[in-house]
Amino acid sequence: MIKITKELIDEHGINDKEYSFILESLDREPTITELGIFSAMWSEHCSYKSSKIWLKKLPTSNDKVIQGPGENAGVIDLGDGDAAVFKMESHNHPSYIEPYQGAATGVGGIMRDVFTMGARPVALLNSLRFGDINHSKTKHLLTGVVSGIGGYGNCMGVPTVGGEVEFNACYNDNILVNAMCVGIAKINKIFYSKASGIGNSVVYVGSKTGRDGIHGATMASAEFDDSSDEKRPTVQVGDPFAEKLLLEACLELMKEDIIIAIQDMGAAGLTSSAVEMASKGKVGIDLNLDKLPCRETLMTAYEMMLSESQERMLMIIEPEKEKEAKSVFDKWGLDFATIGVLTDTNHIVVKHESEKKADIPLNILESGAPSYKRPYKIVTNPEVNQSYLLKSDKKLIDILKKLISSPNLCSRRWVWEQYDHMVMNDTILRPGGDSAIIRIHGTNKALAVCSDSTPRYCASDPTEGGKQAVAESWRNITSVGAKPIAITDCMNFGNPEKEEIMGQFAGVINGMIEACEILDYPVVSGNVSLYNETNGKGINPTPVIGGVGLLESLDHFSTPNFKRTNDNIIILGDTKGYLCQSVFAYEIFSDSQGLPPKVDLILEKKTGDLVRNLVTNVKIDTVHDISDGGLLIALTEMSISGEIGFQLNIDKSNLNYSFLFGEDQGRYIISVEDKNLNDAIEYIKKSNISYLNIGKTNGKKIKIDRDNEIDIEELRDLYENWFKNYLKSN
Amino acid sequence: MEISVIVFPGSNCDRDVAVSLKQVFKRNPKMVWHKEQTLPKSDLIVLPGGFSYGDYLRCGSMAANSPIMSEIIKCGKSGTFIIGICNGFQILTETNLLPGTLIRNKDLSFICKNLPLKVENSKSRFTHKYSANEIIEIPVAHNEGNYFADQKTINNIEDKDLVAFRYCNKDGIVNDETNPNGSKNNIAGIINEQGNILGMMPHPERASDKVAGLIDGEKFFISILESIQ
Amino acid sequence: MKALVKIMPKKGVLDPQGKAIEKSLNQLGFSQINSVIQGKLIEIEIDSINENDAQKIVEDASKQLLANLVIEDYEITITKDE
Amino acid sequence: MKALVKIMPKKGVLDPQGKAIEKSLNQLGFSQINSVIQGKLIEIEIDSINENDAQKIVEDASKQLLANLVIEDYEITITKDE
Ligand SMILES: Nc1ncnc2c1ncn2[C@@H]1O[C@H](COP(=O)(O)OP(=O)(O)O)[C@@H](O)[C@H]1O
Ligand SMILES: [Mg+2]
Repeated sequence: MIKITKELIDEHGINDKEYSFILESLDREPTITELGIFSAMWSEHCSYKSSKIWLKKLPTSNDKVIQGPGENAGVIDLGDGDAAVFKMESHNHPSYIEPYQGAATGVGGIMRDVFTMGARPVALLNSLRFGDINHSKTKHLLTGVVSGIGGYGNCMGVPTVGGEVEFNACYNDNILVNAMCVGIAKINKIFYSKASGIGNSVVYVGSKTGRDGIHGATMASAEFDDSSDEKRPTVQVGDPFAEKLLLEACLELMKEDIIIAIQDMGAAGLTSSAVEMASKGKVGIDLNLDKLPCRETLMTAYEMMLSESQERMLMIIEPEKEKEAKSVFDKWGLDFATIGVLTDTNHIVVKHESEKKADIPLNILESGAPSYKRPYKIVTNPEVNQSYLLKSDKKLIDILKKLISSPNLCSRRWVWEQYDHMVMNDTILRPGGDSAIIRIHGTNKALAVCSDSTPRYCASDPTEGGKQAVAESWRNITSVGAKPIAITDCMNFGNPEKEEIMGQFAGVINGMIEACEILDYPVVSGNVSLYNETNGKGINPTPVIGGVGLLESLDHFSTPNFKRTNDNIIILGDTKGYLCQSVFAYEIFSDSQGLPPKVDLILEKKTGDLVRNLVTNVKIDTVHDISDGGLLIALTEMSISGEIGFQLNIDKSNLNYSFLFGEDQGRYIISVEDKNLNDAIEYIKKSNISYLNIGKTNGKKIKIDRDNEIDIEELRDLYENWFKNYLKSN
Repeated sequence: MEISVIVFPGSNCDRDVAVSLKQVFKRNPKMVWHKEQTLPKSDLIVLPGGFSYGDYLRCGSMAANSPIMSEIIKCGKSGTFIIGICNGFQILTETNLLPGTLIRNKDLSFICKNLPLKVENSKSRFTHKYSANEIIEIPVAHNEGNYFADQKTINNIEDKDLVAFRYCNKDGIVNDETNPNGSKNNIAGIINEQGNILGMMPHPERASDKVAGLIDGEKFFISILESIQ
Repeated sequence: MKALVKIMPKKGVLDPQGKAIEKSLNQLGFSQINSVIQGKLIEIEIDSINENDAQKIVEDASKQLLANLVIEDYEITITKDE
Repeated sequence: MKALVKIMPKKGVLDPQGKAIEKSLNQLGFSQINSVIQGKLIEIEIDSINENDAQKIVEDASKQLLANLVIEDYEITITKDE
């Protein structure tokens, strides 16, 4: 027996108060296995102890939401009996330690969350943040993460269709790797994790269990015996091949009425899946670890309960149906083992080698789960007058060249060409647009999906930044003509024990709540990653929003590339020329003072509704929202992708930095054929949205005025080659 | 007319190619699990793209040893049409139904993009719907598409006009710069000497659907249909 | 018994991985490194009491699966378990 | 000089490739094969007249680039050119 020392308790991250609660409730000392279970279930990652009270406030329903937060993934109704199932998750720390495997297993993990609900994954997205481009580790992390994401997704045959990449020194020691998966299921065939039916079997399927990623208790587990080298917790290595088989096997079995409940083994492995399934069903669960498929010898109960080996699932099925179920997993060459039974005890009982290793009333794990009201202080930047950002003698065209080839604005093609973004043959709009469009297989409907965050806005004003993140996601879905339905999120923050960090969290959530409510864009799933901090320096608050929208018909959608010459270029929404926190300010003046641009949510909604109206009713096929970099960058992206230039025709007084590079929110650019112009203007006027006709598409040049013009091809080289040049350089 | 699409563990373009085949052949292909010992009567056998066995060891190596393969090799030798796309091409070289092999892309990274291809042989039973030297656009998505064979084999392939497609640019220029993966002579697809087996890295099934953008792959499937009829 | 199968690209066969490693090493300042070839090493445990049998089994496995003789050579070493 | 760097997955780290090969060999009828681990073998030519130097260079290269120390172990053998 291992003695439970103060040291051991500390190593498990359990504080005095929590430990006395354990002693009191059990009325005895916990065993080491029990300590491990408590530690895992009460970790920040599983218990959401710092964030719970805040997350509860998020809007989580509308008339399309079938399942909000609390299940493996969120579910929304797409009509005609179809549902979309989606979620986003972080794999930040593992990706920093081992970029390829960390990112790969992140992708694998999020896919399991989706197919465990009966959905076939149809799209993957990711949101990546790396340190300064000159930081010694950045290249290594970038190449490793990107190939890890590709390695897993490509092998699974699920297209990776979108995402974002940002470089900023605040992520030097804490990169962010967030992965999102979207799946499609039939509404009447959605599977949940609530266990039921006393006497039913607890079945383990998938790959075998090893000593992968056993957290926290490094030292403790080394004490188990002398072969400490072998006991060392290891990095998880992903096996996308095994996961592909697991996916097909699960979906095959799900066609029958056999599975009562199912959940993937993610963080905290068997512990969290067993505890959560039983708690949800208000039943007890007995596990016999002698039956657990292991790939290493001499594994202890502690290790088996806490292992984070990948590609595993836990299911509840009736004992009579085990044989039929097993035959499916046999066909796919996967392990299938009955490792336990549901009981009426409301305890989790773990036996190994005829010894009881753990026996915990499930309600203690739940009711005792800590929830903190951490003190917080919402801090915003002081407001500054932006006039100093207008003083530069740099030519507009030189600024454009600099911005379009800057690490945070240049083309991400190098990244997404390493991802199979077309497999499944339903990718109608590939990466590079505002949202990707994924056809719902065999129909004329489609999903629009995107992932977004603007951390620098959140750092300078958390509340406004939270609003903006949601609004930008909504805008990106709208830009392709789709109706935004719901979001998933991944909240990446620093140390919540600090007031300002907790304030960032609180502020961002407050902003998100407002935006979700006004835009009718609720949160149906998500993930929180805290303590992204090294040597006391936290990352910028980074709430990543994964958006999902519906395109009722593929007959009408819009894309950002210019399609014809002589189209009218129109800006929808008001351009005030707000420059603080813009990419322009950062790249040209190395400045990051002041507050971010304000989001007017009411106007946002009206403008977006108008855009969708124009796409459906006036057949507008070219739309791009104005985001990072402002108007001129958005126009340039439309030109490069369409291989068609434009000539601006605007008031001289508007030929300035703030008009061209300001990041005022809630704006879109559309391009309209002459024959549709009247129609379009009529719609726009009816909705009372300000607009400005700023010029026409033509030729192969971008012409701002006589002194500022440039060939698109020259800009394309700058835009497309940054990544290649960066990775080639020493 | 009967078509069999072979499904290996890790195949992931099996459904995609079945959809394209159905559009052209107007009937559902049979999906045949790799463990089957017997093959249903087939006029066309399709080895789809994907990551059979996770692409572990060498792409296609373990699939080439699957139970169903001995039947397929027999059929291939007796003249049944066989196409291998991407991973399917890799499997065909691993079984020696086609010469050479496919190694890692020269830049070591996975490439997924549309590429122009030159139809090098427009008389074959797989390509006769294309005009001579037609430039078509078909996507690739692979990590190991770098076709390699010894010089003798390459000479034989070239002399006998067995190259079906070559990588090129929009203007049909074939050179190192328009070679995405390091493939010998920019080879993207080849035909066997008997003329009944074709392997190619690009994915014609990803270019047979107007809504998704590309349609140049359709003529490939139509060529086969007409050849069988 | 244990068998080690060493699988190396044949002479004259393009070895993109080896080339890439060589380039990276040179860039990292390892100027003394002239050429790099990457191969595979496969470690196999065999139930066999007899070295000859083991050799034969692994030989067969190498030809059938482990090595691609178009581009690779292989070499087998059998060792008894300690 | 020549160096051989043998890179194998660390004990306890999942080796999906090895596992898949093992299964495949068993299916092919190689029932005596119990376990397969796949690693890499890297052959390096070095300009160095001295074995110690060579060892040091390759050691550095292995740590910096060739092996991923989080999941792999490496072992170096130096041989003089024949
Ligand atoms: N990591 C990534 N993976 C896949 N696609 C990406 C990634 N990063 C960026 N992209 C794609 O590049 C395009 C531009 O991204 P971004 O600048 O973030 O767009 P936006 O400003 O519209 O949100 C989008 O289509 C996006 O999906
Ligand atoms: Mg956008």
